[in-house]
Amino acid sequence: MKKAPWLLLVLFLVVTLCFFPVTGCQPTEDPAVDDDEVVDDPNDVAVGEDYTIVVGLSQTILTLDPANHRDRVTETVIRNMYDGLVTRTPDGVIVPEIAESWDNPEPTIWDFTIREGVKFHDGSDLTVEDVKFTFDRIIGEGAMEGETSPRKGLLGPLEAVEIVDDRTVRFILEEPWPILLAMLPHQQIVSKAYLEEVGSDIAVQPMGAGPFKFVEGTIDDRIVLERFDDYYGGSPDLPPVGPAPAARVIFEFMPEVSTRVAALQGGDVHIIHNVPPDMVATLEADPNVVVKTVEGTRMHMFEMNVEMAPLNDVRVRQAINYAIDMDAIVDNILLGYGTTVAGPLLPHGFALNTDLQPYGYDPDRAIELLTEAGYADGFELVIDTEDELKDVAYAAASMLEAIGIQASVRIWDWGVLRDQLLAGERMMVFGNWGNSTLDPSDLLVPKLRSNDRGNYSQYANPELDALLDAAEIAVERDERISLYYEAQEIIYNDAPWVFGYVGMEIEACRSNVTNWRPSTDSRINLHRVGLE
Amino acid sequence: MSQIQPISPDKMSKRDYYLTRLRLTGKNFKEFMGKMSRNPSGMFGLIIFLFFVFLAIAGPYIVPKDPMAISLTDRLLPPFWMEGGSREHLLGTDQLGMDLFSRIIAGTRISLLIGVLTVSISIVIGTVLGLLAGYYRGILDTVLARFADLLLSFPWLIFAIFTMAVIGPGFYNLVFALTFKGWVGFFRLVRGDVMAEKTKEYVDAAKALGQSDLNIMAREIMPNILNSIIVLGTLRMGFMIIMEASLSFLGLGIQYPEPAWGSIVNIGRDHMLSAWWISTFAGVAILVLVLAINMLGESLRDILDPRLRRIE
Amino acid sequence: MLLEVNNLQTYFELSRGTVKAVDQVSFKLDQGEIMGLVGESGCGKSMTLLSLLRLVPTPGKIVGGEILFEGQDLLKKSSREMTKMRGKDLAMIFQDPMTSLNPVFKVGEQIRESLHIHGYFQESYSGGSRRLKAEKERVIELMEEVGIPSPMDRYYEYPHQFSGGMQQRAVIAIALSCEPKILLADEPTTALDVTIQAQILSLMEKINQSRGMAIILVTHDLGVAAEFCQRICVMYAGQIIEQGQTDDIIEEPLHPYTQGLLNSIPRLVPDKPRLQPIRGTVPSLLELPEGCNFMPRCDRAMEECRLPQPLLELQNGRRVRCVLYQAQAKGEGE
Amino acid sequence: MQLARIIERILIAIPVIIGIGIIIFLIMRLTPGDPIDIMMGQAGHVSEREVELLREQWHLDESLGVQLGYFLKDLVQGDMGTSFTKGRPVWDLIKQALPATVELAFFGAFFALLVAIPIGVISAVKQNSLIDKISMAGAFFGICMPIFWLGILLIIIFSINLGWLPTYGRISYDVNLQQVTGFYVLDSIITGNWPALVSAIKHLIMPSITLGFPMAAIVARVMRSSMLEVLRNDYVVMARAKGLREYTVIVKHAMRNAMIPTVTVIGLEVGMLLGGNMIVETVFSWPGLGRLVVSSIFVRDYPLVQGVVIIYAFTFVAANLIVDILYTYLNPKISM
Repeated sequence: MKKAPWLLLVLFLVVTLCFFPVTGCQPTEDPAVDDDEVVDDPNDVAVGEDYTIVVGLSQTILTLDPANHRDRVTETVIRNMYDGLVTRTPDGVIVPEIAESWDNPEPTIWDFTIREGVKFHDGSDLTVEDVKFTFDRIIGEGAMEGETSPRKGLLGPLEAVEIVDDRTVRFILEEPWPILLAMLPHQQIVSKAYLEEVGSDIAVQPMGAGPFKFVEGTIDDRIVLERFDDYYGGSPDLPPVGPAPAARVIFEFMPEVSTRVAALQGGDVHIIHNVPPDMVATLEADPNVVVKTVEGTRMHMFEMNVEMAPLNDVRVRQAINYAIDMDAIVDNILLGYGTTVAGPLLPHGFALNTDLQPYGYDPDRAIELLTEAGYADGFELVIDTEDELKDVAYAAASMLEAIGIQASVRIWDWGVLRDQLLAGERMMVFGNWGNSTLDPSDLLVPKLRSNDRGNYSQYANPELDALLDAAEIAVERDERISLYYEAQEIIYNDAPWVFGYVGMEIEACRSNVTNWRPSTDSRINLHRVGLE
Repeated sequence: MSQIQPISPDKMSKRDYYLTRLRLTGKNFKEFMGKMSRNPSGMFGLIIFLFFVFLAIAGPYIVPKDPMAISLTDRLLPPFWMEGGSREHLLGTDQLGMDLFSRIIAGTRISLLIGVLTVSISIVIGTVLGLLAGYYRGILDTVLARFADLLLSFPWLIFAIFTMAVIGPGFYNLVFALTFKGWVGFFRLVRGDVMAEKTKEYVDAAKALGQSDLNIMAREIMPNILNSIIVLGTLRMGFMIIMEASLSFLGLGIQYPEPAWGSIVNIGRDHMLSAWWISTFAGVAILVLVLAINMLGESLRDILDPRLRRIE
Repeated sequence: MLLEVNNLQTYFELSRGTVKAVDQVSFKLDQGEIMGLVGESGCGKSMTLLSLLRLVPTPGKIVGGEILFEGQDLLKKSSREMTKMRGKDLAMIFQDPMTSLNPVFKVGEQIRESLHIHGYFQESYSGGSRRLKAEKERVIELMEEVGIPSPMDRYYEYPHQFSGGMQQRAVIAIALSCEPKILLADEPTTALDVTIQAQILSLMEKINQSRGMAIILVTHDLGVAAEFCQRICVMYAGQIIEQGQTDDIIEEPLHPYTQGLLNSIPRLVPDKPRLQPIRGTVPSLLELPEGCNFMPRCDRAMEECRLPQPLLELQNGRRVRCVLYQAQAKGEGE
Repeated sequence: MQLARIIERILIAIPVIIGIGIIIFLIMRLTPGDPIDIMMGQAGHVSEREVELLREQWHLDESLGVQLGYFLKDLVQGDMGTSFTKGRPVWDLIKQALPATVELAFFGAFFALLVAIPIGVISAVKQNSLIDKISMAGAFFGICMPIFWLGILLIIIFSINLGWLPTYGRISYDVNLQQVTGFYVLDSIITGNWPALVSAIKHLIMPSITLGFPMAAIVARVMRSSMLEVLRNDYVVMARAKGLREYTVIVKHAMRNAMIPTVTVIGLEVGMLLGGNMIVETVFSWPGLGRLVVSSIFVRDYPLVQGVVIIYAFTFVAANLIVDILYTYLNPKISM
């Protein structure tokens, strides 16, 4: 034992290092954005082939009960077993699914006509009773086996669901809510009879009317689904209509990025999501893999606490906007897989005010504004964020250092952070907010209306509140647009945020996967996906 | 009553007493160094360890780059010998363009500081409580021993992960979480030794001479168990460094972008496929330091306290 | 001649030099004879026994000589053949009975193991359980023979439940189990109380008589050897320095060391002179002098002692390794 | 006598488990952050009324003492509460993840002992030989090696560069294993599904090696040193003198004795194995308790973390109980 340990150390290191250079030098190519021009012919998919599609998800899921979670990845899995009244195309357009058509006779009343011949996996017919039951279970207090569904909030002012006739259900709202349709794809129809039989066991034995039925698996391990042969076909607006081409679908949970990418390259999985931009070059160099991107719907921004000095000075907030080079962040950290925004709305969303120009990177102007506000020597600033977003936060902090602000970053668990943010105890937070409806209502109201549930910047402006409230119940499209235009202008000038960027959804698949592309809302629907 | 009274320190003048002690220590030290120089693995460990100590102290003055300087245009550069690498960044950069060579040097300070702090606090707490419990026994001993047993039946890493998860990450929290259980080892060692030493004649002699308990503990018993404490402390230090790295790796210890080795390995995990160097070099640093400390510790054990051999 | 050892050499190669633990040892042993091997501790007696069994611990090695057992050289046997002979032809018992029995196995089983591995009852009973039964019966007989009371129960006890004397009886039972031709006894009584010592010695004597088994008794106690053995070899620093019939050696010790040894035995007889201890201490085997190993301590040392001393053959089968007796020697040693 | 001793040990274990439970509960409840908010997620549309209902259901509005009372009562009744984030009973979630963890821990320990005991024995028998020196150097590495790093190195070398072994999960999906016990190796043997057996073992190799490495290192060292001690004993020479073959001497007589101190150390090492389990499951995406607890720590899922940590502590206590009994069996001096 005398000399051997360190001799072995040297040997060990030599051996280890010998292996590395194999993957070591991936040439960093210019990360050209894959525009995914190749559109697969949707009718070219062979149905009935006995193949399996494996999807590598970036996190484990929470449940298999469609009404008992608030999690996008969980919804991705559930959505392959359950259908909704309506659904979204990958580009975010709402199209009918179980509902054949709908009518909006009054601002607070929506009538949905249910498609005929829709069957649950157990062979029973899907009826208006099931639709009513589904929504009652979500909006009723304690209606979900004694608990209240966490998805209740997603249905806003929905007051009641009534059966009109055996093909029509009526949704009655407390007040007008223009984004009802846009929110409905998030709810999936369950079978009343089945739920009454199994109760909360639906979380382990799900049964819906979607293209795949549950075979086995647990939420921490993997979920195995197989084709439902009596599927009614899904939305006619999303061809091909009919049973899914894939005989089996498997969701694997692979939290490690490297694991996901290696598994895709090794052919163990066919589709992965949440690909970091750094991995794109590696994947694109692999002839067996195709990287696909789509505009995302998550707004990333730094929210500043407008109540706390010195951020209560609008000049300081603007100075910070000028000081952070968002283009450099998107170019270098996101490697271009993202779009900077000028104001608070998504670049491809509804009612975007195109008159607003980004603040842009102008450190001189920033210093000028800081000096004007009396902070020529800077001040201490803590940026809070969560682990996934830390790279951008650190980059921003180093840019703020450059204009003399002593910025540091703290990583928190979101649960701990949220409390303190709402209480106005933190200075600045870098986070994001999903806006899959593409409607400003779903973003501006929670984030910037006085005291609303996600108002981390403590922003309170009666003028803005009035505009947002008016837009909530305005039925006319043009009226809403003009209200939101004005709102954006106010927000832009008051700068409660450092306006950030919207990242692209980067997903990748084996090159033999057909008829699949990422959705803006980051769901992975496999109904139409096949293999060559 | 015995006719022969041993010469106790109190019978000598204070100066003489300390002179004898000093001479003894001097002689012991020479003897110790003699043994040490005949122990190549111990010497090797000592040299590497001193090298790391040097890095920890001089680190800030010798790092070629600011270990926390972000450079978005230098992201994920490979080590200098690979295509695309440069001598600017000897071991490459991480995903924010921080220089890994500088970060690893700077990380030495964190690792060593954690090791030294946790072990010394554990030693102080464990020794004091162990002396008291072992010397006086009684209810204090029962309570402490039970509590120690309870902590022992909690696996180390699980306890540390759990505590860190609850009190949150950070340097001092880490020291707290590690010492919370760390003192138990020293407590048990000291307590056992004290109970054994207490039965020996020299303690009775000192007692008969009317020395105070404190004196007996500090002057008579302590010197006899010091070697064991030093040996266990050294071996424990390597362990603490691994614990720190493990917790930082899980995101529960020292937080990025502080240059802690464990968190560098963790950051590298996301870049295993494209930037293997991030995890690899930080891991090598942990391994080499812990290896050196344990080599030193095992040699110390062989030299100072062979009976500890059974403690693995 | 049952056993003839010629010029046996067992050396330990250490980094600091070579230790000649057994150096040119020669002796003969007849059927049914009891021979004593006497010397201070560390003089190589035990190593001689272990060499006979070829069980010298590392880094020791038998580097020379021959061990003729019934005319066959043990040193030339394959290790497989040697394994078969141990226990069956040559058995050994050890100094400390407390550590010679394996603490985790039942005493009876340890005795039975010997029978089993040497294939007793193998032919008569091919079936497992019947063979086991026969073996157990034999073990109980053996235990009875060596004087272990209620052997039926003690069969199932563990060594720590036995007293020291009982343990030594069990060890002897193991040694006897296969009826070896030679019993090598390495200080079998040293670790025991005086009364127990006597019992064990008389047990061995009984066995020697009833079975005609030869015994080599290693002891540091010349008194024990004198009482028990027919012949005695005295060892000093790895070498045999005197050899002869017990009575001859006791009556007329030749080598100054043997004389010293006898003088240092306390006597109860009043007319003997006072104790005369040998001056100095046993030398380290690493720092032996060139010539006679005993020279530094010897009162009668002279210039010739600086030369290597051969074992001189005297009359009546006596041998001595001392320059004083060169004149009486029959020839030039062997 | 043995039975009494076993019962005594079990009785001693009960307050230990309760003590651990209280420590866990207290540390847990001192944390900042409101579990309700965490559960609702950041984009929640939650009414005040709902929040209150949930608070009531979990006694979060009561004092710490009352919460502890409920906690201990439920613990005694075997009820670990309901997961905040997954909305299902904690025990169900643990039951689901347990087989994966047990299988991994078993193979980790299996690998460790399979390698360490022979290495310890051979190193002792051939003391100072080359094989001894190499093994002990390897063992020394094992003690100093951070296992998270070892796991990553193995992945980089054997999965990414060589492509020999899978990097995640327990079994590949295409082998159609029918689950019987939840232990995949066992299940594939029971159902005679050989491709599944191959797949399950391939998935186990790297995680078990990573998990077992430190344990192997320590056990090998202890085995070697206690073997060296045993080999010095007269009874080993005695066994040889009896005419036993060297193999029998070593394996039957010496090893049996050397196992006594080793078994004690193995018991203590189970603690390291359980802690390492959390890290290994994280590194290898192994769907067991370790991954469950690490992920629930970050979302402050109180009941789930509590439940899993209690299970770990319980396992450790139980493992030491088994070691104790084994020790009694191995060492006849104790059993009386």
